[in-house]
Amino acid sequence: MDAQTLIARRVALELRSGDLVNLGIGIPTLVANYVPPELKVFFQSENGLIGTGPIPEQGMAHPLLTDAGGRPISALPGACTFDSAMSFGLIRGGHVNVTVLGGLQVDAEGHLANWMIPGKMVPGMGGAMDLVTGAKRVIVAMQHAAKGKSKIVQKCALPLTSSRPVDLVVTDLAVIGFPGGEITLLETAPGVSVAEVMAVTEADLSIPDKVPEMQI
Amino acid sequence: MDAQTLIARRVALELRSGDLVNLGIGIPTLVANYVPPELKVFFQSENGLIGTGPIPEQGMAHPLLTDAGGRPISALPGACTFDSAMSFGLIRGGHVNVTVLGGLQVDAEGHLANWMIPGKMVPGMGGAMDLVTGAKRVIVAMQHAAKGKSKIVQKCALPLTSSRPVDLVVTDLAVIGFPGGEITLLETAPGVSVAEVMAVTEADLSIPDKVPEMQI
Amino acid sequence: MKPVSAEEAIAMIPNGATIMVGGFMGVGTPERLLDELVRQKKCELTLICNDAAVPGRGVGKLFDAALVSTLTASHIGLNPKAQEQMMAKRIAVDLVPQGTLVERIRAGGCGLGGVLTPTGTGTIVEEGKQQIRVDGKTFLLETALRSDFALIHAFLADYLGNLSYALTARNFNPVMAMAADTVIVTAEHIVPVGVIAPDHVVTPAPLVDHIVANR
Amino acid sequence: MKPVSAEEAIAMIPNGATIMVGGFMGVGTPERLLDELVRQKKCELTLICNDAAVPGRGVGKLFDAALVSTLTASHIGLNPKAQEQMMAKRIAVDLVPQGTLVERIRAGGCGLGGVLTPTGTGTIVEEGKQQIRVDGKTFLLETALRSDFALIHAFLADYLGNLSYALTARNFNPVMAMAADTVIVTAEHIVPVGVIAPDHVVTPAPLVDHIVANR
Repeated sequence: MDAQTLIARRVALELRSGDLVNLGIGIPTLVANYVPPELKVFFQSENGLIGTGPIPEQGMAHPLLTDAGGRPISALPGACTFDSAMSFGLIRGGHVNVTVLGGLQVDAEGHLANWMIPGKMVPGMGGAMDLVTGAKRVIVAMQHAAKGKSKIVQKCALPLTSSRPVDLVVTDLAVIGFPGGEITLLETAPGVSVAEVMAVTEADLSIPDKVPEMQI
Repeated sequence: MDAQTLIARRVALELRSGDLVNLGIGIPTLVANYVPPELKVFFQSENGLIGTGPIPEQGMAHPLLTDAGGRPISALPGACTFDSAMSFGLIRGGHVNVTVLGGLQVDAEGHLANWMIPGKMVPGMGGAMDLVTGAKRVIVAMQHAAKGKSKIVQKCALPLTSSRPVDLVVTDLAVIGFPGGEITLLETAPGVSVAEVMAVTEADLSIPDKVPEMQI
Repeated sequence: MKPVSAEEAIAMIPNGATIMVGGFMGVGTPERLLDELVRQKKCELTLICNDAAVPGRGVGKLFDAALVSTLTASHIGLNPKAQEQMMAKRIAVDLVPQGTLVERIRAGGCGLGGVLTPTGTGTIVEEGKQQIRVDGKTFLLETALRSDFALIHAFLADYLGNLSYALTARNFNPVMAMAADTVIVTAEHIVPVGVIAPDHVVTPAPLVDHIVANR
Repeated sequence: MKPVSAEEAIAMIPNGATIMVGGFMGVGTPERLLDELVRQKKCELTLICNDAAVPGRGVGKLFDAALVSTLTASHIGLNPKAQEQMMAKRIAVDLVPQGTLVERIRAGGCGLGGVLTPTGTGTIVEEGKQQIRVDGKTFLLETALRSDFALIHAFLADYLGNLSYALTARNFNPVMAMAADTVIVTAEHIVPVGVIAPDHVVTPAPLVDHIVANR
């Protein structure tokens, strides 16, 4: 299983029936593929849709039904559309149960940086700041390291997305949480040892006596 | 012509094609009856409708189509409905061109009191404070005096509806405006002299050299 | 979502709860839920709604049965019983401009810290409130409102919980459906999923906790 | 309301105007009005919109033609030309969280003094902004936004100016239609009055100033 699939499958286990879920671009988008069909999850696209379905078959797309990147999507029966004020009312009002977002850095306090690299990449925060600040539960889905550098850092060097800490980080090597406000290794990826995770993690991870392996 | 009809007919002359107009209860409601049909005025009912029509014929009412008092109304072709957030977004956002409201007192500064008599009548302000604060133009339609006491006063004794002054007052005796911030007699009712208006007006009215008679 | 009975739905509400009730002069109000509140004698309620309706209708029934201890509303002038109870200080009444009321509820539902409005400045409504200057203008800071329960009436509900409303029965229902911990809905018709077109849904299904079955 | 031509509509806009343009990554954007802005070379524009779309599409055309001097948006990462012009300081860019952006526009359209939001507190977004404490929590005061013109794209418009939108093409259009001095609309279909059911109108006719005829 490749890293992205592993992450997406592990994140999918966090979703519950009835949840309203917002998936960011990149790895988070893949999560939808691993939600079992008996789980009735509502997926929101922040451009104005709840009930997003799979990419439509060739010849069955509509130019006015798209995801937040402007690509054609489908709508499931029971879908609904709305304007951006409602979309972010849902996000900021705490009605989104889970948001899954990519990350550049997460630090020991759970702070996420995922929207700019000063002087280099300034795309804008889009909806990310609202999602991290407003969603009931924030899950970061990302590679554990990039170009050999840990993305789980002691303190974010990049500009923060929100002062509100995230709830869970799922990487290709580990699941990390913040019980009691302390950054903690909760699970390791299959075949990865605790020592291996610690070796590639900059933040001072708290390590419980027993760290189970991801069950996916 | 009775006093109420006179007032309503005079106010109707203030409306322009394309105006979005909100009429309060009482005399203001009558204004709709005197708008010539060639004038395309949009009437708003703040409970959630633009395009209010006349009281429906017997047997053609619907319990879910009512005015702000809960009484059946009709909707004209091209009518639209909305929630209370939109209704007051329209009112507070300056999208209502004219509101016509009843009054208990209007004072020399143009301040209106129309929503409570302390210790006696405390019905609540409903939408009145929003209308007076937010509408582009506020017209008060009321009797000049009640129980022999002038309702055009030097300073409102009753609690104000808004700190924003009204634009025009139309009574059974006069039309009063506030050019340059000064309370001014603009017109007299047919057959009423300037002296008669002054005699029943508590506020110090500014009287121009020439005061025309209402043309209705 | 499997519809529940009105009895079950109202049994969830404890005495002393804060409830928002949709409707405007009784139009668009979940009458069956109010009847059941009265039958189950849920009392000491803090009620947030547009108006007090009239005796025997809509939230008026709650005043008939003396179940309300605190009321936040914009207008109670057409319900003599509510007026009477206010004058006798048996209920505490907070009168709020209608636009401010709906916007405070919307703020509660949308995660905003309050509302900045010119409505009420220079009147008795400003008493005790923070005033905020923005670009040389003064605004009242009106706080956000939320409740334990919202009792909502829709025209159509589907079995997922999507709602649409009819004509002037929409009023406060959509904003209240966003501002309560638990949202309980009655509807004129409960329809299969997919019957309400996506563009015509006003309240998205995830906002709704319980749909009450029609008998 | 008699529809006008795109030429007439855009001729009303002076160089240097502030314009809001509906759409999200070019979906729900009035393409014909943007083409005409480019043809008439309206420049030094202050543009308020969700994103910079992509070159050749939606508001992307305005960056292709270098007509924008100031941009307020939530995301420009998918338009390399907009990025380039920002890095070269040929356009001033104010990046705003998307929910804050839509709420600021709504505040402008609804007569509110600004928005109190937790979004952005403790980040670089808070720089230079008033912070307001309400009930022990801190909120940023984000100011209301208005514009001289709003360029709106609807699915249906009737000849009075009532608008409805389709699917994800609704996005910023309804709030922008409330926040501009002059509102200019294109629609997929212009239909007779009464064709859009009252409950399905999203933007009421009195908000619309000009409908642009379909050719």
